[in-house]
Amino acid sequence: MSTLHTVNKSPFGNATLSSCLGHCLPGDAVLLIEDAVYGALEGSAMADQVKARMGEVALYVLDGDLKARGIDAGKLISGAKCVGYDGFVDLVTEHDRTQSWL
Amino acid sequence: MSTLHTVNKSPFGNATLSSCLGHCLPGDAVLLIEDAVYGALEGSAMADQVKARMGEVALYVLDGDLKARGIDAGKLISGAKCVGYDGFVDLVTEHDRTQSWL
Amino acid sequence: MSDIKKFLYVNRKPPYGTIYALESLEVVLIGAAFEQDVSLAFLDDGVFQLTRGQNTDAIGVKNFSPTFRALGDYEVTKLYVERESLEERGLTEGDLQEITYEDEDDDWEEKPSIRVVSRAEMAGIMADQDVVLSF
Amino acid sequence: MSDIKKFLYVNRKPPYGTIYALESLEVVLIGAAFEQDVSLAFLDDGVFQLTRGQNTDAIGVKNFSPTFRALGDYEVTKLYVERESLEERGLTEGDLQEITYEDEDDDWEEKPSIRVVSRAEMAGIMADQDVVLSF
Amino acid sequence: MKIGVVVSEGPYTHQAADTAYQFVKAALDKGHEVPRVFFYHDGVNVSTRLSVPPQDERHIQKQWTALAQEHEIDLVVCIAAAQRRGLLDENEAKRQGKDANNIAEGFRISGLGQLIEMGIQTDRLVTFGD
Amino acid sequence: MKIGVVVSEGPYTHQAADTAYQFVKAALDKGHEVPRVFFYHDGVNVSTRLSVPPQDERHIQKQWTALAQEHEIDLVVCIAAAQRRGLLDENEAKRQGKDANNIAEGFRISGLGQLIEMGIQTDRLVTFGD
Repeated sequence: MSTLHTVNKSPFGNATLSSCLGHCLPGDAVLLIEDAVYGALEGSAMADQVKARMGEVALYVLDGDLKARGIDAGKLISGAKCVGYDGFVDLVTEHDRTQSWL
Repeated sequence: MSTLHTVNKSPFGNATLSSCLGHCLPGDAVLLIEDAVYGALEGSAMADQVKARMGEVALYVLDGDLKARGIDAGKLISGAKCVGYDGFVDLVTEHDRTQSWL
Repeated sequence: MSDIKKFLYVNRKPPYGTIYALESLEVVLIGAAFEQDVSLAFLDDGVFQLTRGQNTDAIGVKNFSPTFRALGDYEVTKLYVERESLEERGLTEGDLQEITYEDEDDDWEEKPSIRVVSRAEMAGIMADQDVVLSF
Repeated sequence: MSDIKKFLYVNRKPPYGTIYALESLEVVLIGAAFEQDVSLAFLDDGVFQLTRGQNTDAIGVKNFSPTFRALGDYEVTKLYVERESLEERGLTEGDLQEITYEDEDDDWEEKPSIRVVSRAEMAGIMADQDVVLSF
Repeated sequence: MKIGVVVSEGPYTHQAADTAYQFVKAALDKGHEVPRVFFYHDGVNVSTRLSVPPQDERHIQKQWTALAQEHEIDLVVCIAAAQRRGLLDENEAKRQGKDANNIAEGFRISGLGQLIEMGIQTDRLVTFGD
Repeated sequence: MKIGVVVSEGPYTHQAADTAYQFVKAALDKGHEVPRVFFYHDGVNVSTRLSVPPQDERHIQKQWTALAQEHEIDLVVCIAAAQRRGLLDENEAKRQGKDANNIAEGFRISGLGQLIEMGIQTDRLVTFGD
């Protein structure tokens, strides 16, 4: 039993990713979409907080949103995985529920 | 020459008040409206950051928004002043410009 | 899949600045007719929805906070409120409305609907649901 | 009141997740015809509007980032970007598009429109305006 | 699998309606079923047929209408949210004494019960909003 | 003083249109002039005459229309933002080949230049948004 968490807001402007990281459980996955993809940037003020949970929680980033924003995948935290919309669908079906952090 | 800054988002969910406090200048006024009125709560995780600027920046809170949210004026940081919509208008005209932090 | 699903309504936004809190409550009221296992979670700024003494006269917007006290009549009796969220905002449970329900399994005794839980407990409650609706 | 006012457009939101960045740019383009003294401020998540290499094919939304490079033709030549905002986001000036204008007062020499400034300088720029429009 | 989708924000203003559209297309491409999409909050604004975006931008309402017709998706617009925001179909306009209506083909107005029913009848529920 | 006002968010969804309304009323009560209110972004949604809020809630469009008629305020709806979001007056509907229109009395559709002009001609400008 595990949960897919989606987050869609920039973590620099909004506390949503922070709250999600504080509530997800080992074995869960966090998928960053829309403006939340910035949350996977290496070297940012959020990076340490995100990396602290990555041993037990898998981090995914929606590839289309990353490219739209001009962020090269090479600038992401090591271990963050890029997925397309098809991968998004797989994450939804592979986990028991989806929690959208709005 | 001084500026009235308005902020309308809860500082616990959103970084806007924090950014406003980082950019306002001595002699300016900050008016908390709508969901930002929570930013004047004494004893919250934001209180110290707000109080740190209050020597040089005046803090106002829109009274109607405070009452709507069930916050008693006695729970506010000491020195925060409650104003009505008429006081809001006065603040706009008394300062040289209004910057809305959206 | 069992006939009854566990529904969790997650409330993370303050009232009045946006309509999410009110429209969330409208879903809960309608949803009550479907006889599912319903819980409400209040965390982050969502805890502000439950403050007592809300008076919206000056802002010209409808005060919907009394509706929370009617939830018991709809058999919505589990309102989980996160302790850490209260503390970060300088609030205590005493700042919240009293919301109760009559427990049909216990001779209709009046019991509190609000259950203050830790962040870790909240995470566990979220992970124990079939459907999570966020507002 | 002088004939020419100082207008500052404040951009604090990232592109694409919401429309504010695009619709802000539409105001700047229209506003250019009014021959006021125009500046643009990019701070907080607004600095993300200027990243180079934006490609929106997969999300089906229009890529408006090339429009920033046309601002010079509209005599909009002052784009202030806050250094601290870049740093907090793990970005450097090299991650931003090159945006230039031809300086009519200096033999049409091509000059950079982006001026990276400190937070204190940004506060000073904000305080030096007649009209501040926020998006 | 059966996947239910909620769209909570209006078109163009937020990316939610776009992301939901791309997600639903991908789910259908993978052979999943998306029996219903429920439009709530400002999401009801997606359903207006009066939208005229610039020529070089996507037409969000038409994208949804076409997808729904091709795959028999039930596009439900919450009546309470729609009334507040000025979205009416022909029947509602008559009932409310309004002289115009604006709901596009492929969308239907109904109650919040359709959202709960979707939660009960699908295997997964995904919300796109703000 | 002359005060210009910008409303950037839709009715009911955000409090911006309500706060702006209370602010404008207070400014007029104090003897200031509010020559124009400019509706941009989702703020254009305030102008629909098809809104039917519950009986016990305020009717935001009607509040604005009444205030504007009483005090001769120019309520301008940005045409570009309105087209995207499906807000059309009779002329625009004809021009775009649409079979309905939805702009309420008291509001007029015009360009972004009206916003800049307001910034130039007023002493103060206040924005209400999200």
